[in-house]
Amino acid sequence: MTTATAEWKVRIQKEDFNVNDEIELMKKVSRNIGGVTTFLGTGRAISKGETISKLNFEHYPEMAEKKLEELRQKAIKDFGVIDMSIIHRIGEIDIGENIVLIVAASEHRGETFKACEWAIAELKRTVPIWKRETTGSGEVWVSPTP
Amino acid sequence: MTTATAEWKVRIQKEDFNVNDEIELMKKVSRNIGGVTTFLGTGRAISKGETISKLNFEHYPEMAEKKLEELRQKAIKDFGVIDMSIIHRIGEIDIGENIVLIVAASEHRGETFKACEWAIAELKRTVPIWKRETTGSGEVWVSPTP
Amino acid sequence: MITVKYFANLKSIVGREEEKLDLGAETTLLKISEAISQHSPNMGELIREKKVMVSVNMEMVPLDAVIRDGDEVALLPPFSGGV
Amino acid sequence: MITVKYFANLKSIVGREEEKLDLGAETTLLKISEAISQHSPNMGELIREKKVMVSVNMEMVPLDAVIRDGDEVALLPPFSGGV
Repeated sequence: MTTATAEWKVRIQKEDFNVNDEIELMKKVSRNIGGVTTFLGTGRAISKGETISKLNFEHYPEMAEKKLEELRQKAIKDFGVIDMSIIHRIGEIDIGENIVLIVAASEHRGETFKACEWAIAELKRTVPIWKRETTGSGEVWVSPTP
Repeated sequence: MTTATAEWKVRIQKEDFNVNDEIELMKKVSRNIGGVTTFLGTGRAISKGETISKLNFEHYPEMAEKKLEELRQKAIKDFGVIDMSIIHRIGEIDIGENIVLIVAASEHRGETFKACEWAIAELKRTVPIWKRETTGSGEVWVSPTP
Repeated sequence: MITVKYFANLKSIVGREEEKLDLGAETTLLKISEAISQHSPNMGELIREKKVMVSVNMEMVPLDAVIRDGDEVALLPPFSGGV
Repeated sequence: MITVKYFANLKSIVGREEEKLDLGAETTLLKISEAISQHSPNMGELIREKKVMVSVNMEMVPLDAVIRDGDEVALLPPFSGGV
Protein backbone atom coordinates (compact mmCIF):
# COMPACT_ATOMS: atom_id res chain seq x y z
CA MET A 1 0.00 0.00 0.00
CA THR A 2 2.84 2.40 0.77
CA THR A 3 4.56 3.87 -2.26
CA ALA A 4 7.32 6.38 -2.72
CA THR A 5 6.59 9.95 -1.60
CA ALA A 6 8.34 13.21 -2.17
CA GLU A 7 10.36 13.19 1.04
CA TRP A 8 9.01 16.47 2.40
CA LYS A 9 5.48 15.11 2.74
CA VAL A 10 5.92 12.93 5.83
CA ARG A 11 8.73 13.71 8.22
CA ILE A 12 9.86 13.06 11.75
CA GLN A 13 12.53 15.52 12.73
CA LYS A 14 14.26 17.25 15.64
CA GLU A 15 14.27 20.67 13.96
CA ASP A 16 11.40 23.11 14.06
CA PHE A 17 9.34 23.73 10.90
CA ASN A 18 7.81 26.86 9.40
CA VAL A 19 4.08 26.55 8.69
CA ASN A 20 4.13 29.07 5.86
CA ASP A 21 6.98 27.25 4.11
CA GLU A 22 5.13 23.93 4.42
CA ILE A 23 1.96 25.45 2.94
CA GLU A 24 3.91 26.98 0.07
CA LEU A 25 5.43 23.57 -0.71
CA MET A 26 1.94 22.10 -0.72
CA LYS A 27 0.56 24.84 -2.98
CA LYS A 28 3.11 23.82 -5.64
CA VAL A 29 1.44 20.39 -5.91
CA SER A 30 -1.54 21.69 -7.92
CA ARG A 31 -2.90 24.92 -9.38
CA ASN A 32 -6.34 23.72 -8.37
CA ILE A 33 -5.80 24.03 -4.64
CA GLY A 34 -8.42 26.42 -3.29
CA GLY A 35 -8.40 25.49 0.39
CA VAL A 36 -5.66 24.47 2.81
CA THR A 37 -6.48 23.42 6.36
CA THR A 38 -3.64 22.98 8.81
CA PHE A 39 -3.55 21.67 12.34
CA LEU A 40 -0.62 22.65 14.51
CA GLY A 41 -0.10 21.04 17.92
CA THR A 42 2.01 23.04 20.36
CA GLY A 43 3.40 22.46 23.84
CA ARG A 44 0.97 23.59 26.54
CA ALA A 45 2.11 24.91 29.92
CA ILE A 46 -0.56 22.99 31.80
CA SER A 47 -1.72 19.42 31.28
CA LYS A 48 -4.27 17.70 33.52
CA GLY A 49 -3.75 20.39 36.15
CA GLU A 50 0.03 19.99 36.29
CA THR A 51 2.49 22.66 35.24
CA ILE A 52 4.76 21.40 32.50
CA SER A 53 8.21 22.85 31.98
CA LYS A 54 9.38 20.71 29.08
CA LEU A 55 8.35 17.95 26.68
CA ASN A 56 10.30 15.18 25.09
CA PHE A 57 9.16 12.98 22.21
CA GLU A 58 10.54 9.61 21.18
CA HIS A 59 9.55 7.54 18.15
CA TYR A 60 10.08 4.12 16.64
CA PRO A 61 12.26 5.04 13.65
CA GLU A 62 11.05 3.77 10.27
CA MET A 63 7.78 2.41 11.66
CA ALA A 64 6.58 5.91 12.64
CA GLU A 65 7.40 7.29 9.18
CA LYS A 66 5.73 4.29 7.56
CA LYS A 67 2.55 4.84 9.58
CA LEU A 68 2.53 8.55 8.71
CA GLU A 69 2.77 7.69 5.02
CA GLU A 70 -0.13 5.24 5.41
CA LEU A 71 -2.18 8.00 7.05
CA ARG A 72 -1.33 10.38 4.23
CA GLN A 73 -2.39 7.94 1.54
CA LYS A 74 -5.59 7.01 3.34
CA ALA A 75 -6.49 10.70 3.72
CA ILE A 76 -6.08 11.20 -0.03
CA LYS A 77 -8.08 8.08 -0.85
CA ASP A 78 -10.88 8.34 1.72
CA PHE A 79 -11.43 12.10 1.86
CA GLY A 80 -10.48 13.05 -1.69
CA VAL A 81 -7.99 15.74 -0.72
CA ILE A 82 -5.40 16.63 -3.36
CA ASP A 83 -2.53 16.01 -0.95
CA MET A 84 -1.50 15.99 2.72
CA SER A 85 1.75 16.52 4.55
CA ILE A 86 2.51 15.48 8.13
CA ILE A 87 5.49 16.51 10.25
CA HIS A 88 6.15 15.44 13.85
CA ARG A 89 9.05 16.70 15.91
CA ILE A 90 10.99 14.54 18.35
CA GLY A 91 13.48 15.31 21.11
CA GLU A 92 13.22 18.15 23.59
CA ILE A 93 10.43 20.68 23.04
CA ASP A 94 9.75 23.77 25.11
CA ILE A 95 6.35 25.19 26.06
CA GLY A 96 4.86 27.10 23.14
CA GLU A 97 6.99 25.32 20.58
CA ASN A 98 5.62 23.44 17.58
CA ILE A 99 5.13 19.68 17.97
CA VAL A 100 3.11 18.41 15.03
CA LEU A 101 1.77 19.83 11.77
CA ILE A 102 -0.81 18.43 9.39
CA VAL A 103 -1.50 20.20 6.09
CA ALA A 104 -4.49 19.13 3.98
CA ALA A 105 -5.06 20.76 0.60
CA SER A 106 -7.92 20.41 -1.84
CA GLU A 107 -10.09 22.23 -4.35
CA HIS A 108 -12.79 22.91 -1.76
CA ARG A 109 -12.61 23.35 1.97
CA GLY A 110 -15.01 20.69 3.26
CA GLU A 111 -12.76 17.70 2.73
CA THR A 112 -9.67 19.52 4.03
CA PHE A 113 -11.27 20.03 7.47
CA LYS A 114 -12.48 16.42 7.62
CA ALA A 115 -9.16 14.95 6.47
CA CYS A 116 -7.10 17.10 8.83
CA GLU A 117 -9.23 16.33 11.88
CA TRP A 118 -9.24 12.62 11.07
CA ALA A 119 -5.46 12.58 10.51
CA ILE A 120 -4.52 14.09 13.85
CA ALA A 121 -6.83 11.71 15.74
CA GLU A 122 -5.48 8.75 13.77
CA LEU A 123 -1.89 9.86 14.28
CA LYS A 124 -2.39 9.77 18.04
CA ARG A 125 -3.94 6.31 17.80
CA THR A 126 -1.66 4.56 15.30
CA VAL A 127 1.76 6.20 15.06
CA PRO A 128 4.47 4.94 17.46
CA ILE A 129 5.46 8.19 19.13
CA TRP A 130 5.66 8.74 22.88
CA LYS A 131 5.66 11.86 25.01
CA ARG A 132 7.53 12.48 28.25
CA GLU A 133 6.57 15.53 30.32
CA THR A 134 8.81 17.29 32.80
CA THR A 135 6.81 18.64 35.74
CA GLY A 136 7.67 19.83 39.27
CA SER A 137 7.58 16.19 40.38
CA GLY A 138 9.98 14.92 37.71
CA GLU A 139 9.74 13.32 34.32
CA VAL A 140 6.77 11.17 33.38
CA TRP A 141 5.77 9.22 30.28
CA VAL A 142 2.31 10.32 29.25
CA SER A 143 -0.73 8.09 28.94
CA PRO A 144 -2.68 8.78 25.79
CA THR A 145 -5.76 10.98 25.75
CA PRO A 146 -8.24 10.98 22.87
CA MET B 1 -21.43 43.68 21.04
CA THR B 2 -18.25 44.71 19.24
CA THR B 3 -15.43 45.84 21.49
CA ALA B 4 -11.87 46.94 20.85
CA THR B 5 -9.47 44.32 19.50
CA ALA B 6 -5.76 44.19 19.14
CA GLU B 7 -5.59 45.42 15.54
CA TRP B 8 -3.81 42.37 14.14
CA LYS B 9 -6.72 40.06 14.92
CA VAL B 10 -9.12 41.09 12.17
CA ARG B 11 -7.77 42.71 9.05
CA ILE B 12 -8.68 43.48 5.47
CA GLN B 13 -5.59 44.32 3.50
CA LYS B 14 -4.06 44.48 0.03
CA GLU B 15 -0.73 42.95 1.13
CA ASP B 16 -0.07 39.26 1.41
CA PHE B 17 0.31 37.66 4.85
CA ASN B 18 2.61 34.97 6.23
CA VAL B 19 0.76 32.09 7.91
CA ASN B 20 3.64 31.25 10.23
CA ASP B 21 3.88 34.85 11.45
CA GLU B 22 0.15 34.96 12.11
CA ILE B 23 0.30 31.72 14.10
CA GLU B 24 3.26 33.00 16.13
CA LEU B 25 1.30 36.17 16.99
CA MET B 26 -1.59 33.96 18.09
CA LYS B 27 0.64 31.72 20.22
CA LYS B 28 1.67 34.78 22.26
CA VAL B 29 -1.95 35.19 23.43
CA SER B 30 -1.74 32.31 25.93
CA ARG B 31 0.72 29.71 27.19
CA ASN B 32 -2.19 27.27 27.29
CA ILE B 33 -2.61 27.01 23.55
CA GLY B 34 -2.17 23.37 22.58
CA GLY B 35 -3.89 23.32 19.19
CA VAL B 36 -4.09 25.82 16.33
CA THR B 37 -6.26 25.14 13.30
CA THR B 38 -5.93 27.41 10.30
CA PHE B 39 -7.89 27.64 7.10
CA LEU B 40 -6.24 29.28 4.12
CA GLY B 41 -8.21 30.06 0.98
CA THR B 42 -6.16 30.46 -2.20
CA GLY B 43 -6.91 31.41 -5.79
CA ARG B 44 -7.78 28.38 -7.92
CA ALA B 45 -6.98 28.18 -11.63
CA ILE B 46 -10.35 26.65 -12.47
CA SER B 47 -13.77 27.59 -11.15
CA LYS B 48 -17.01 25.99 -12.39
CA GLY B 49 -15.19 24.66 -15.43
CA GLU B 50 -13.76 28.03 -16.47
CA THR B 51 -10.08 28.88 -16.49
CA ILE B 52 -9.37 31.84 -14.26
CA SER B 53 -6.38 34.09 -14.87
CA LYS B 54 -6.90 36.60 -12.07
CA LEU B 55 -9.09 37.51 -9.11
CA ASN B 56 -10.08 40.82 -7.68
CA PHE B 57 -11.74 41.42 -4.32
CA GLU B 58 -13.67 44.48 -3.19
CA HIS B 59 -15.10 45.15 0.26
CA TYR B 60 -17.36 47.60 2.07
CA PRO B 61 -14.80 49.37 4.23
CA GLU B 62 -15.58 49.52 7.97
CA MET B 63 -18.62 47.24 7.66
CA ALA B 64 -16.49 44.29 6.52
CA GLU B 65 -14.05 44.77 9.41
CA LYS B 66 -16.96 45.15 11.85
CA LYS B 67 -18.50 41.88 10.63
CA LEU B 68 -15.17 40.07 10.93
CA GLU B 69 -14.83 41.26 14.51
CA GLU B 70 -18.36 40.03 15.26
CA LEU B 71 -17.43 36.63 13.79
CA ARG B 72 -14.29 36.53 15.92
CA GLN B 73 -16.17 37.28 19.13
CA LYS B 74 -18.93 34.79 18.36
CA ALA B 75 -16.33 32.08 17.69
CA ILE B 76 -14.75 32.72 21.10
CA LYS B 77 -18.12 32.76 22.85
CA ASP B 78 -19.88 29.89 21.07
CA PHE B 79 -17.00 27.46 20.53
CA GLY B 80 -14.84 28.31 23.54
CA VAL B 81 -11.65 28.88 21.58
CA ILE B 82 -9.01 30.99 23.30
CA ASP B 83 -8.78 33.37 20.35
CA MET B 84 -9.25 33.70 16.60
CA SER B 85 -7.75 35.91 13.93
CA ILE B 86 -9.17 36.56 10.46
CA ILE B 87 -7.43 38.24 7.53
CA HIS B 88 -8.95 38.82 4.09
CA ARG B 89 -7.05 40.32 1.19
CA ILE B 90 -8.58 42.72 -1.33
CA GLY B 91 -7.46 44.02 -4.72
CA GLU B 92 -5.82 41.98 -7.43
CA ILE B 93 -4.87 38.38 -6.57
CA ASP B 94 -3.11 35.92 -8.84
CA ILE B 95 -3.77 32.17 -9.08
CA GLY B 96 -2.11 30.35 -6.19
CA GLU B 97 -1.94 33.46 -4.01
CA ASN B 98 -3.41 33.69 -0.52
CA ILE B 99 -6.91 35.18 -0.22
CA VAL B 100 -8.18 34.55 3.29
CA LEU B 101 -6.79 33.15 6.54
CA ILE B 102 -8.58 32.05 9.69
CA VAL B 103 -6.56 31.05 12.75
CA ALA B 104 -8.34 29.38 15.69
CA ALA B 105 -6.37 28.56 18.83
CA SER B 106 -7.38 26.69 21.95
CA GLU B 107 -6.24 24.28 24.62
CA HIS B 108 -7.59 21.28 22.74
CA ARG B 109 -8.08 20.66 19.07
CA GLY B 110 -11.80 19.80 18.84
CA GLU B 111 -13.12 23.32 19.21
CA THR B 112 -10.47 24.80 16.90
CA PHE B 113 -11.68 22.68 13.97
CA LYS B 114 -15.32 23.51 14.65
CA ALA B 115 -14.70 27.23 15.11
CA CYS B 116 -12.52 27.51 12.02
CA GLU B 117 -14.95 25.67 9.77
CA TRP B 118 -17.87 27.69 11.08
CA ALA B 119 -16.00 30.98 10.66
CA ILE B 120 -15.13 30.52 7.00
CA ALA B 121 -18.72 29.51 6.13
CA GLU B 122 -20.07 32.47 8.11
CA LEU B 123 -17.57 34.86 6.54
CA LYS B 124 -18.84 33.94 3.08
CA ARG B 125 -22.43 34.45 4.22
CA THR B 126 -22.20 37.64 6.28
CA VAL B 127 -19.13 39.71 5.40
CA PRO B 128 -19.53 42.31 2.60
CA ILE B 129 -16.74 41.22 0.28
CA TRP B 130 -17.15 40.55 -3.45
CA LYS B 131 -15.06 38.63 -5.94
CA ARG B 132 -14.48 39.42 -9.61
CA GLU B 133 -12.90 36.72 -11.79
CA THR B 134 -11.00 37.35 -14.99
CA THR B 135 -11.56 34.52 -17.49
CA GLY B 136 -11.06 34.13 -21.24
CA SER B 137 -14.46 35.77 -21.76
CA GLY B 138 -13.70 38.83 -19.65
CA GLU B 139 -14.28 39.97 -16.09
CA VAL B 140 -17.27 38.70 -14.11
CA TRP B 141 -18.59 39.32 -10.62
CA VAL B 142 -19.04 35.99 -8.91
CA SER B 143 -22.27 34.62 -7.52
CA PRO B 144 -21.83 33.08 -4.12
CA THR B 145 -21.41 29.34 -3.62
CA PRO B 146 -21.81 27.67 -0.23
CA MET C 1 -29.19 63.92 3.37
CA ILE C 2 -29.01 60.18 3.01
CA THR C 3 -25.88 58.60 1.52
CA VAL C 4 -26.49 55.63 -0.76
CA LYS C 5 -23.52 53.38 -1.57
CA TYR C 6 -23.27 50.80 -4.36
CA PHE C 7 -20.94 47.82 -4.43
CA ALA C 8 -19.57 45.29 -6.92
CA ASN C 9 -21.73 44.88 -10.07
CA LEU C 10 -24.30 47.40 -8.78
CA LYS C 11 -21.83 50.21 -9.49
CA SER C 12 -21.98 49.50 -13.23
CA ILE C 13 -25.78 49.18 -13.14
CA VAL C 14 -26.18 52.68 -11.69
CA GLY C 15 -23.02 54.18 -13.18
CA ARG C 16 -21.87 55.55 -9.84
CA GLU C 17 -20.40 54.43 -6.50
CA GLU C 18 -22.43 56.66 -4.27
CA GLU C 19 -25.10 59.34 -4.26
CA LYS C 20 -26.80 61.71 -1.82
CA LEU C 21 -30.58 61.87 -1.56
CA ASP C 22 -32.66 64.43 0.32
CA LEU C 23 -35.85 62.68 1.42
CA GLY C 24 -36.67 64.57 4.61
CA ALA C 25 -36.19 63.58 8.25
CA GLU C 26 -37.61 60.06 7.82
CA THR C 27 -38.16 57.93 4.79
CA THR C 28 -38.43 54.31 3.69
CA LEU C 29 -36.44 52.01 1.48
CA LEU C 30 -39.39 51.95 -0.90
CA LYS C 31 -39.16 55.72 -1.36
CA ILE C 32 -35.40 55.50 -1.78
CA SER C 33 -35.87 52.82 -4.46
CA GLU C 34 -38.27 55.13 -6.30
CA ALA C 35 -35.78 58.00 -6.17
CA ILE C 36 -33.10 55.69 -7.57
CA SER C 37 -35.49 54.46 -10.29
CA GLN C 38 -35.53 57.95 -11.76
CA HIS C 39 -31.99 57.48 -13.06
CA SER C 40 -31.72 53.65 -12.92
CA PRO C 41 -35.07 51.84 -13.20
CA ASN C 42 -33.33 48.43 -13.04
CA MET C 43 -31.69 49.25 -9.73
CA GLY C 44 -34.94 50.42 -8.17
CA GLU C 45 -36.54 47.16 -9.20
CA LEU C 46 -33.68 45.04 -7.75
CA ILE C 47 -34.32 46.67 -4.37
CA ARG C 48 -38.09 46.19 -4.47
CA GLU C 49 -37.68 42.58 -5.59
CA LYS C 50 -35.21 41.94 -2.74
CA LYS C 51 -32.49 40.91 -5.16
CA VAL C 52 -30.00 43.03 -3.25
CA MET C 53 -29.45 43.22 0.49
CA VAL C 54 -29.59 46.53 2.25
CA SER C 55 -27.61 47.82 5.21
CA VAL C 56 -28.26 50.97 7.18
CA ASN C 57 -25.30 52.31 9.11
CA MET C 58 -23.57 48.97 8.49
CA GLU C 59 -26.29 46.71 9.87
CA MET C 60 -28.48 44.60 7.60
CA VAL C 61 -32.11 45.76 7.54
CA PRO C 62 -35.40 44.41 6.13
CA LEU C 63 -37.19 46.06 3.22
CA ASP C 64 -39.60 47.94 5.52
CA ALA C 65 -36.83 49.67 7.50
CA VAL C 66 -37.21 53.33 8.38
CA ILE C 67 -34.34 55.48 7.14
CA ARG C 68 -33.40 58.72 8.86
CA ASP C 69 -31.67 61.85 7.66
CA GLY C 70 -27.90 61.32 7.95
CA ASP C 71 -28.08 57.52 7.57
CA GLU C 72 -25.70 55.60 5.33
CA VAL C 73 -27.61 53.14 3.17
CA ALA C 74 -25.66 50.51 1.23
CA LEU C 75 -26.96 48.28 -1.54
CA LEU C 76 -25.20 44.96 -1.39
CA PRO C 77 -25.27 42.17 -3.96
CA PRO C 78 -24.79 38.64 -2.58
CA PHE C 79 -21.38 38.35 -0.91
CA SER C 80 -18.65 36.25 -2.49
CA GLY C 81 -15.64 36.65 -0.27
CA GLY C 82 -13.75 33.83 1.33
CA VAL C 83 -12.36 31.84 -1.57
CA MET D 1 17.91 -14.50 16.05
CA ILE D 2 14.92 -12.33 16.89
CA THR D 3 15.47 -8.69 17.73
CA VAL D 4 13.24 -7.32 20.51
CA LYS D 5 12.96 -3.53 20.84
CA TYR D 6 11.62 -1.58 23.82
CA PHE D 7 10.24 1.93 23.73
CA ALA D 8 9.39 4.78 26.12
CA ASN D 9 8.83 3.62 29.74
CA LEU D 10 9.40 -0.03 28.80
CA LYS D 11 13.11 0.71 28.43
CA SER D 12 13.40 1.48 32.14
CA ILE D 13 11.30 -1.56 33.11
CA VAL D 14 13.68 -3.92 31.31
CA GLY D 15 16.84 -1.82 31.69
CA ARG D 16 17.68 -2.06 28.00
CA GLU D 17 16.59 -0.73 24.61
CA GLU D 18 16.94 -3.90 22.65
CA GLU D 19 17.91 -7.54 22.94
CA LYS D 20 18.49 -10.56 20.69
CA LEU D 21 16.78 -13.87 21.40
CA ASP D 22 17.46 -17.23 19.76
CA LEU D 23 14.20 -19.19 19.80
CA GLY D 24 14.56 -21.33 16.68
CA ALA D 25 13.03 -20.95 13.24
CA GLU D 26 9.50 -20.25 14.51
CA THR D 27 8.24 -19.17 17.86
CA THR D 28 5.33 -17.35 19.49
CA LEU D 29 4.89 -14.16 21.43
CA LEU D 30 4.04 -16.25 24.47
CA LYS D 31 7.45 -17.95 24.31
CA ILE D 32 9.15 -14.61 23.78
CA SER D 33 7.36 -13.21 26.84
CA GLU D 34 8.62 -16.18 28.88
CA ALA D 35 12.20 -15.58 27.73
CA ILE D 36 11.87 -11.92 28.70
CA SER D 37 10.39 -12.87 32.07
CA GLN D 38 13.69 -14.51 32.99
CA HIS D 39 15.30 -11.10 33.41
CA SER D 40 12.16 -8.91 33.75
CA PRO D 41 9.11 -10.73 35.12
CA ASN D 42 7.03 -7.53 35.02
CA MET D 43 7.66 -7.08 31.33
CA GLY D 44 6.71 -10.64 30.50
CA GLU D 45 3.47 -10.14 32.36
CA LEU D 46 2.68 -6.86 30.55
CA ILE D 47 2.88 -8.73 27.25
CA ARG D 48 0.72 -11.63 28.37
CA GLU D 49 -1.86 -9.26 29.87
CA LYS D 50 -1.94 -7.28 26.58
CA LYS D 51 -0.91 -4.09 28.36
CA VAL D 52 1.58 -3.39 25.62
CA MET D 53 1.05 -3.57 21.87
CA VAL D 54 3.34 -5.67 19.73
CA SER D 55 4.61 -5.09 16.22
CA VAL D 56 6.46 -7.57 14.05
CA ASN D 57 8.51 -6.05 11.25
CA MET D 58 6.67 -2.77 11.89
CA GLU D 59 3.14 -4.09 11.59
CA MET D 60 0.89 -4.52 14.62
CA VAL D 61 0.16 -8.17 15.44
CA PRO D 62 -2.18 -10.03 17.82
CA LEU D 63 -0.90 -11.97 20.82
CA ASP D 64 -1.05 -15.31 18.96
CA ALA D 65 1.20 -14.16 16.11
CA VAL D 66 3.90 -16.51 14.85
CA ILE D 67 7.40 -15.01 15.00
CA ARG D 68 10.12 -16.17 12.64
CA ASP D 69 13.87 -16.15 12.89
CA GLY D 70 15.16 -12.74 11.73
CA ASP D 71 11.97 -10.86 12.67
CA GLU D 72 12.06 -7.54 14.49
CA VAL D 73 9.62 -7.56 17.40
CA ALA D 74 8.82 -4.27 19.13
CA LEU D 75 7.03 -3.80 22.44
CA LEU D 76 5.02 -0.62 22.32
CA PRO D 77 3.30 1.13 25.21
CA PRO D 78 0.19 3.17 24.27
CA PHE D 79 1.15 5.93 21.87
CA SER D 80 1.07 9.56 23.00
CA GLY D 81 2.27 11.58 20.04
CA GLY D 82 0.38 14.37 18.43
CA VAL D 83 0.10 17.03 21.11
